[in-house]
This record gives sequence, structure tokens and C-alpha cells, in this order.
Amino acid sequence: MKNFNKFTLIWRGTEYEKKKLKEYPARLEVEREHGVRHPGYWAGNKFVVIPEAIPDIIVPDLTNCQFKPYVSYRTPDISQGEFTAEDLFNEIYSEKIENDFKQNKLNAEGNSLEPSEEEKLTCTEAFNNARKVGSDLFSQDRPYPTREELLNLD
Amino acid sequence: MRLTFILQDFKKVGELTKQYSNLPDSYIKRSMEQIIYRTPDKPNYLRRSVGKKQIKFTENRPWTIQSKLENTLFTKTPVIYVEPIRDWSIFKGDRVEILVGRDKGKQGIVIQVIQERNWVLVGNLNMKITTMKMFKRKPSTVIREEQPLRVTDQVSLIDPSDMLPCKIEWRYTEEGEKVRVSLRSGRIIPIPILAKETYDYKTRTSYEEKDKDTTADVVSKITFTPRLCTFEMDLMDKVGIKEDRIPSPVYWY
Amino acid sequence: MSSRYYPIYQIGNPQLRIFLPNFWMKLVKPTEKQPPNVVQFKVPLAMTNYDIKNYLQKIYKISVMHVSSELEDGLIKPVFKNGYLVKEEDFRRAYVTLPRGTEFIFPELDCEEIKTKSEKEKEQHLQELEASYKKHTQQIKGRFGLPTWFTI
Amino acid sequence: MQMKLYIQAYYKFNPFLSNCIRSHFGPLLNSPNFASFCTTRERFNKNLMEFFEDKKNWGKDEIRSGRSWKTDELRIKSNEDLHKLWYILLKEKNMLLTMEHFYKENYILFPSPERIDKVEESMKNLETVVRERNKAYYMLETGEDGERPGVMVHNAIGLPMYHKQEQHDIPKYENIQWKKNNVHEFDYEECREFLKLYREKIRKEDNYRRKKNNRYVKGLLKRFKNVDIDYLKEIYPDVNVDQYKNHDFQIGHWEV
Repeated sequence: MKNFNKFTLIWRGTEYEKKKLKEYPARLEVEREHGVRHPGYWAGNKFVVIPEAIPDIIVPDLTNCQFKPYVSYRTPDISQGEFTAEDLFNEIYSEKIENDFKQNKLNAEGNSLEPSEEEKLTCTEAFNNARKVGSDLFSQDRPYPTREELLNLD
Repeated sequence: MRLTFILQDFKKVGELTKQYSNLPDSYIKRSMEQIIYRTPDKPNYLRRSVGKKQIKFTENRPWTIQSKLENTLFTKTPVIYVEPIRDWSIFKGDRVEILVGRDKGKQGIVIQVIQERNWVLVGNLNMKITTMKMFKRKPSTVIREEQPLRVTDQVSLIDPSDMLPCKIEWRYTEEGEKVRVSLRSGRIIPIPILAKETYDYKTRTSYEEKDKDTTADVVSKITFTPRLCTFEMDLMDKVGIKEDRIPSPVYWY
Repeated sequence: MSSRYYPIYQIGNPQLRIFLPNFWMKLVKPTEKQPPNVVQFKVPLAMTNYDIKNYLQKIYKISVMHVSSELEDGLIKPVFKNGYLVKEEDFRRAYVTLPRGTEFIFPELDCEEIKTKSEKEKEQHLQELEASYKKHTQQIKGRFGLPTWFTI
Repeated sequence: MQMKLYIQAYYKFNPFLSNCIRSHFGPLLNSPNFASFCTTRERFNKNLMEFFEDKKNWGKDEIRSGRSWKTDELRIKSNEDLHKLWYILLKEKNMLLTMEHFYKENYILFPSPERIDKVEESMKNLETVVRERNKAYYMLETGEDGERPGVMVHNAIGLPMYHKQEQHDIPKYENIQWKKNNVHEFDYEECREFLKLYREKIRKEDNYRRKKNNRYVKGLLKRFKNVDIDYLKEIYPDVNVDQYKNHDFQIGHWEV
């Protein structure tokens, strides 16, 4: 099988083989990526652990929980659209803005004269509040290049 | 019931078989293709795989062991010509007349639909008889099995008004429903209840809930109220963890 | 604890917290003899010893004294006889020691019962067939070829 | 109550004195408050046995179960509920994987393996719902989607590649090590010949597929008399169906 040659080597074998490997260090540079993320850093030969970098799981209390892994077929069909930023805006800001407009409490720029706590939030504050949690970050699945992208290589 | 489906590719599993089996798509795909090696999902690899990806569809369903035995790694899959049909019109439980073969002119009820090959099995008709020979002083037995019939030209639907075979057409009612109508008498041929039957239940309401199933009341309960916070922020508030440290800015590249 | 991206640590950054861990763990029968308070697991390659300890302690509420783990290659075996070789996926084997005095006995399946169960059913079916065949032959003694309903 | 706390604390720091304590305060320790520090054999077996299925289901040919959770059903649920459901699904997945391995070692077929796919599907759906909610917050407040970014770049050979970006504490122009390892530029004149051949390969594959479709349509027209030709054109837009429709050697045995 062709693909079998692709697998990389690791440090193993008899002493004679190890000596041979030392003569050709180019092969040793090849390493496997296991995806391990060590909680700390290397200071010379010593590994220093950072307690903040050790992932801490937050587990809920599962006693008296009615959820189970599967869903019964008896459930009626439920249709619910995607939750977007527009929905969130309508839920939180729209009522207050309407009230302010009726009572003439809006600026020339459209900002309210008596802002609520949510309206006072700046862009960076909101971003920092979200990142304060220190959680891991979601990412998009790696898209495979389309046929057109592969053909128009310039 | 989903009636709008297109069998675009002769390699794909039909929509009706998926509906009957109630299995997730990923499982059907996983059990069908016998892949030996797949390149890892990393940027330095192109997406390639070694193994068998097509199978020959027969009466045995593709996720069963029988179909795996038929399609071993080193058997060649022949090219099978399947006529593409825009709207599937014969379902399980339909009364049908056979137009060809030994049982020509007889009427029966459809037991099974094999959509991948445009086939239909009619109950107790078009049977093949095979004898299992004597083995170790055990008595020999006779087995009767239904043989498949092609939907397009070997079988035809029956008009309920005069119980004779007819040609049909898909039309819309005034309420916007899609129905089968016989061309001769113009009568609607209703879709039988058996067509909605699946492997797990006859009808939805008659399904027996298992030990690990969440009940319908719990699933359909609405508990979400939008707040100005992310998923993690909300949980931090609920659990009662407080954090004041702000992460320092970073460069993404 | 998850295969998603961890933000990098700089001084003064908050604690790394994970809400939806997506690593799996398999409890495996030990290949060699071991003390009764040691349990073996198969885990994905990206898991560290800290992760394994936290995972068991918080999700399954098992008190863990020590964890050690090692990488193991997947089996290399031919696809068919004298065929090309194929390698299974690599994994990490974890040895978890429970506190002293505790034991975990790995449960065992009665394989013979399960295997004989299907055979028994087959035998029963055949026996019934044989009985009916005997009855049939006795009924039509001396007049083979005639149908069964042709009797008094 | 004070006595209990004292014993708890004592026991916590000296786990190996358990025998002495048990002889004095045996009945106290068996009360439910002490469950977390209890070291009886039963306690640990119970928790580790969560990795295995219920013993009444062992050796069955088939274990029936419901369907997976859909996204629409998960969108109704609050964050707390989703958090709880995730851990239930995770435990179920671990259990199924251990049981699969367990059966495999005993040379017995694993009953109803589609359960693994069901659980994985519902976990995937749950993740999408959480991502939607997070995205809504970030887009409203900051105008960005708060996830890990990624870009389509060109390889050193010249092939397109999706690069998942990473966090760094120094800017890009200062980071020499990163530049060495990640090359997102390519010299066109050096790669010209490779790219030419690569394009040829893709077009050859396309050509092969087109020819295969052509052959298949020919076969269909030969075998079946009443093929829906408009539908055939829809499915195979590359194939010139009219060309093969009334061809001489395509006509079958039926009477025209």
C-alpha cells in the first residue's frame, strides 16, 4: 500500500540501529504530532507547570435530571429558526428604544439620554466580558478547496 | 411523510428505505463502505481513501451482514441500469396488479419497497420455490420467497372505484396537498397507513418509550430565555464563579 | 480537555475553563496482571495526565491517586493473507491507581451462553420439524404420493 | 455535627487511618454525608460500572432506542439544560465505546451499533446551537464572530489550503520562527510545471466521469422505452441526451 510509507518513524530499535539513526539526523527531525497541549513551559530541561493552564472542567449537578440520551418518537414536530443577533437585539434593546422615542429621551445621534446598563457597554468591554471566562474557542470545520479553486491557481 | 425526493444517483440509498429503517445517515454510510485507510484530516494531506465505496443493492438492506457477505472487498460491482423516476408512486400497503410472469393478472398488496433498484415485493405472489436438501438425517424443507418486480412496467396501481389497473398522475388539491389521481376515473388514490410504518413503530402515537428515551413532555418544554451573554457567561453566573482577570490582547495569524 | 483551541496563557490571564469536554475514554481489560486497585483506560492521544485525573474525578466522581500514561501504536496487520499492510489508529493507554484498599474487578461476559443460545434456538426449530416429519410419514404409510388431506 | 466535621477533616488528611476511625465511628461514617470519603469496595465499583451497560442488556441481539436530538428541539432549551444534556450524552458515548471494545474482545457482535452515531449526531447538534448563541452575542456587541478565525491561503507548492489561525503574543513581522515553518507564498515559475500537470489530472478525472455518464445514459435509453427524458436531462446536464435518443443501434427489441 502506497500510503503506508507515509507513516513517520519514532525512536526505537537496537543499539546498532540507533547509532545509524544518529549518523543521519535528518530522519530524527520527523516527529508525530499528538496534539498534546502541555500546561506550562520548558525552562531548560525542567518543565514548569502553570496552574491556570490546567484545564478545569465545570460539571453540573446531574441528580434529578430528566434528560436522557435519546428522544422518543412520540414527540410532536418542533420548528424553531436560528437564533441570530437580530433576535437578541429585539429581545433586549428594542422595547427601551421605543419607549425612549415616545418620551423624547433620544439624542440627535439616536442615543438615549438615560442609558441602561446594557446600553452603557462599550465594544471592548463586551468583548472582555466574554473572554474573561477563559473557555476554549470554537472553530469552523476545515473546508476542502472546491474544484474551481483548484483549477484557478494563480 | 416526505413525498418529494429525487433519486439522483444510482449509488445512493433511497429515501424510503432510510425512512423505514430510522437509522442515522452517518451509520448507513459507515456500514456500507468498507474503507481500509483514510488520510488524516490535516492540511498536508489530500482527502483520499483506500477501499470499496460502492455496493450492489439487493433485497438485503445495505447495513446488514448479508449484504456485507455479498459485497466483499474483492468482488467487482457490476454496472446496474436503474431508470430514474421523478415522483415515486407505489408505497408499502398499496393494492397492485401484476402484469407479467406466472401470476399475471393477480392482485396483491405490496410488502416491501426497494427503491434503489425500482423494485417492489408483492405478498404471496411471484414466488420462487427452493428445496433445502437433507443434511445429517434432518428432513429436507421447502422455502417460498417473493421475487422482486419492477415498478415501471411490471406492476400497476389499482383504481379503487372499479378495482382495475390504471395509470396515475400526481396533482394538487385546492388545499395544496399532493395526491395521486387515476387518469381513467379521476379518483384520488389515498396513501395507505402502512407507508408511514417504520422499523421502530407502527404509528408515532403507539410507540413504546424505552428506558433511555426522554419523554415527549420534557422535550417539548420551552426553557430558553434570551439574555445578553454568551453560553459560558450564563453558566458562570449560574454556578457562581467570579472572575476579574481580563486576558491580555493577542495577535491572530 | 477538548479538541478545540485553547487560548494562550500570558501572565494575569484567567483560569482555563472547559464547559463542553469532548474527549472519550474507554475502560479496557488489562493485558497483564496488575494490582487490584489499578484500572486501565484507552484515551485519545491529545489527553494529558492532568486531563485524565480531572475527567474521572469530576465527571464520574472517582477518587484518583495517580495517573500514568503511554503512547501505543495501533496494530499493523495484513488486509488478507499475503496482502498489503494496514495500520490501525494510535491511542494512549492510561494506568489509573485508585486509593489503597479499593478494588475493581473487571466484569466478564458469559460468551458460551450467548453463543449457545442461538444454536439452541436452531436445534429446537429443527427438532420440531423432525417431529412433524415423523408424524407426516406415519400418516401416509403405504400410500406415498397422495396428498395429506386424503385421509380419514 | 461538630464531631462529624472533625472526623471528616481528620479522615481527609490521613486516608490511611481509616481502619482506626471505622472501629470507633463506624455507624457515623456510613451516613450519606460521608459518601464522598467512603472507601468501601462497593462505592468504587458502582462509579466505575457507569462505563458498562446495564447487566440485563448483556448478550442481547438487539437493544432498541429512540432517535437523536434535533437542532430545533435543542434551540428551545436553556443554557443550563444544554450543559446537563452534554454530560449525559458524553457518559453514554463512553459507555457505548467501552461496550463495543468489550464485545470485540469476546468475539461477539456488538448489538445495535447505530446508537453511537445517534449520540454523536445529537452532540454535534448541541454544539451548533451553542455556537449560534455565542455568535449572536458577539455579532451584536462587537461586530465580529468570536470564534477562531481561518483563511484560505496557498501552499508552498501552490495548492489552496485552509489555515486555522493561532494566537501569538508578538506580531507577525517579528516572529521569524513562524515564518520559517509556515510558508503561505509560492513562486509561480517554479511550480508552473507541477500546477500544469495537476490541472490536467483534475480535467482528466472530469473527462472520465463525463464519459462514464455518457455510457450510462446510452445504456438507459437502450434498455427502457419510456424514460422521462426531461428528467434525464436534469440529472445529467453534461450529457447530450438528444443525440442518443434516436440513434440506430440504441433502439431495442421493441416495436417502434
